[in-house]
Amino acid sequence: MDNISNIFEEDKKPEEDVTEKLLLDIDGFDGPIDLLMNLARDQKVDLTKISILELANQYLDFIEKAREVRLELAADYLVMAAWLAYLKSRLLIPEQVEEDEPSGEAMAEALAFQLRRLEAIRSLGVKLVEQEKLGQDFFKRGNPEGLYTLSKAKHDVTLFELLKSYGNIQRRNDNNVYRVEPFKLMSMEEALERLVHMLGRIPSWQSLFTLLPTGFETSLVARSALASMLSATLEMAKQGNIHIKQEELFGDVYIKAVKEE
Amino acid sequence: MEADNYREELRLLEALLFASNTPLSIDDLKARVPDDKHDYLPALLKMLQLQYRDKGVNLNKIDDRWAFRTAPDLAYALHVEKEIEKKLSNAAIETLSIIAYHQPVTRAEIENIRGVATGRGTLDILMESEWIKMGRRRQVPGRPVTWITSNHFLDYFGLENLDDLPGVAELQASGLLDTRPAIDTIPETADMFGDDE
Amino acid sequence: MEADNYREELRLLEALLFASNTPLSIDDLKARVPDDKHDYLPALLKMLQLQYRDKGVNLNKIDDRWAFRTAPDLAYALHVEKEIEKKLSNAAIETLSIIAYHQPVTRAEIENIRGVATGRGTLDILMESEWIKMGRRRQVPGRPVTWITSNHFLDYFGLENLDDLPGVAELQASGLLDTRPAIDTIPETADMFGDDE
Repeated sequence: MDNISNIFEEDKKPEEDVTEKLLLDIDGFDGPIDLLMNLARDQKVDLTKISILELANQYLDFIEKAREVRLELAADYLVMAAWLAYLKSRLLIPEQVEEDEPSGEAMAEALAFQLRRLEAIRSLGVKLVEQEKLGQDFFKRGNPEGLYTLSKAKHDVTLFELLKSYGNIQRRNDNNVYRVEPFKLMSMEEALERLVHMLGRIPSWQSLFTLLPTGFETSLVARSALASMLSATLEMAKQGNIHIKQEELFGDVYIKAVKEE
Repeated sequence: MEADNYREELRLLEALLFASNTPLSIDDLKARVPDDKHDYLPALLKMLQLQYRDKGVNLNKIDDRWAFRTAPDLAYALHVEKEIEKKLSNAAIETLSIIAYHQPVTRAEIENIRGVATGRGTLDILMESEWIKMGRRRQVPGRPVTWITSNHFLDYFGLENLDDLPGVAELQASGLLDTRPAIDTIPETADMFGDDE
Repeated sequence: MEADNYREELRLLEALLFASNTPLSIDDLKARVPDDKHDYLPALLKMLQLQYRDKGVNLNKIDDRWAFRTAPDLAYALHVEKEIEKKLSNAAIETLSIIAYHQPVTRAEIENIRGVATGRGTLDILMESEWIKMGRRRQVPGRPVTWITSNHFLDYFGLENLDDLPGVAELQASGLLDTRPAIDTIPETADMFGDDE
């Protein structure tokens, strides 16, 4: 804060000191425009009435001295010097206007405009930070309760969904330990064994049906026994252990043991 | 004392109490109020309290400290509740159905039946919807809490009492509970060569 | 409209605005005020503002949002500590002012007005303080981002809107609000009329 107000109150210094002071301060400048602003202020005139030619001379003088004394000036200071030297020549010899170049007056006006605009912004910046400020000059509520929006979920479920869900659990649990019930079906091996066992006791032709096991719980099991027994007889016939005959289509199947000669 | 004669003092107290992030005692206020007003502070605070009595913000005395607070009857507007229709998760429906059929049931038992761990949130949701409540603690080591359904549960599902819930056999009959293994579904007949289709 | 006829509505607004952590827009308020009062909200807020005009706490309009703030003239008693002036560099203050007065403004324009390149940290600091934010991209080649001030900027500096900025009318009248580049000696803005961001 204080720095800023000082910048605007600095122009009380004796003129001789200006360049020397600026030389000391050069690191503190915010670029060539800032330097120009300081030089302009040292003209002690309103920026709207500033002599750009005079300002250009002062700047070029300053740069000259600055380079003599010590400084490797930053490039943009030198660019500005070159630009001002050019501007100066345009202002002094105004008639050499080329088509696509702005006139010396236009260039001078552009520079003056830039200085005025920056000066205005700077003083407004000072005013801005002097405004009353939240948290320093005026305050918000120290301990506000706060406003909240609670979103409360409303759930919906039907009895059907509930029961279905319970059914699912039950089924899932049954499936968890899935036991395959043993089939009570007669295997081929069982049939063979049974046939071999009975074969010695078969005197002559015997219907296969009479050799089937009895007491089936279901017709399914009975049919599997029949199928297995038939397969077993075919197997034994192939081995040459029995004879098979069937007297008519779909008729009974008869077997008889082959006698050892 | 007339409030009009103390407008500036009241303004100052208003601002101080408004801006403070903690309730302020008379001593706190003294540090920021001109010395010649210190004796009036209790009276000024009462005046201010009166001014705000019927407003949306009241000046409350809490112990020996003063603070502005929004009027209690307007609290509803500070905390707006929005109801959002939400589908109940499968986990929640399952849990609810287990509680309905197996109550009183502990969380561990629920997990055992479901075969998966039950998140704390699931029971919370069911409690929030007021379908379940805590029952007695089970008299076993750890004394786990049991869960039972509420009266609201019966109302909600239109049940007279828990016996109205269909039994396992009824569920089975209605196709909701289909537990038969696949091989059992082969039709049976006593006649060996009967037409059993 | 008579304030006495709207006591309940005014109480509600008082409570909401007192309780809120941030300035509230009309839309924010609508969510918490009965539907049939929505049309009256602007008028009710003005009424409330009038009621608090001479109090220690004022109802401030910040752009299109409303908030209670202590009256600025009581700063002497509430003062905590001045910090902003110490913290902000001249470059930052200058940059903030340029954005405030010239918005929306690109970085290249800022640099042209200041006649110097803008350090990386300057815009960051201003953004961090939530005084500035990015505006729309300028529809020119390179689509440079523009900078504008935030609502918090208005709130912070106690401004109702940008027209309340100090000296804004004078600046406008003097033609100095023009962001046109003046001279092209700044390396970063070599192209006199271009945005090279």
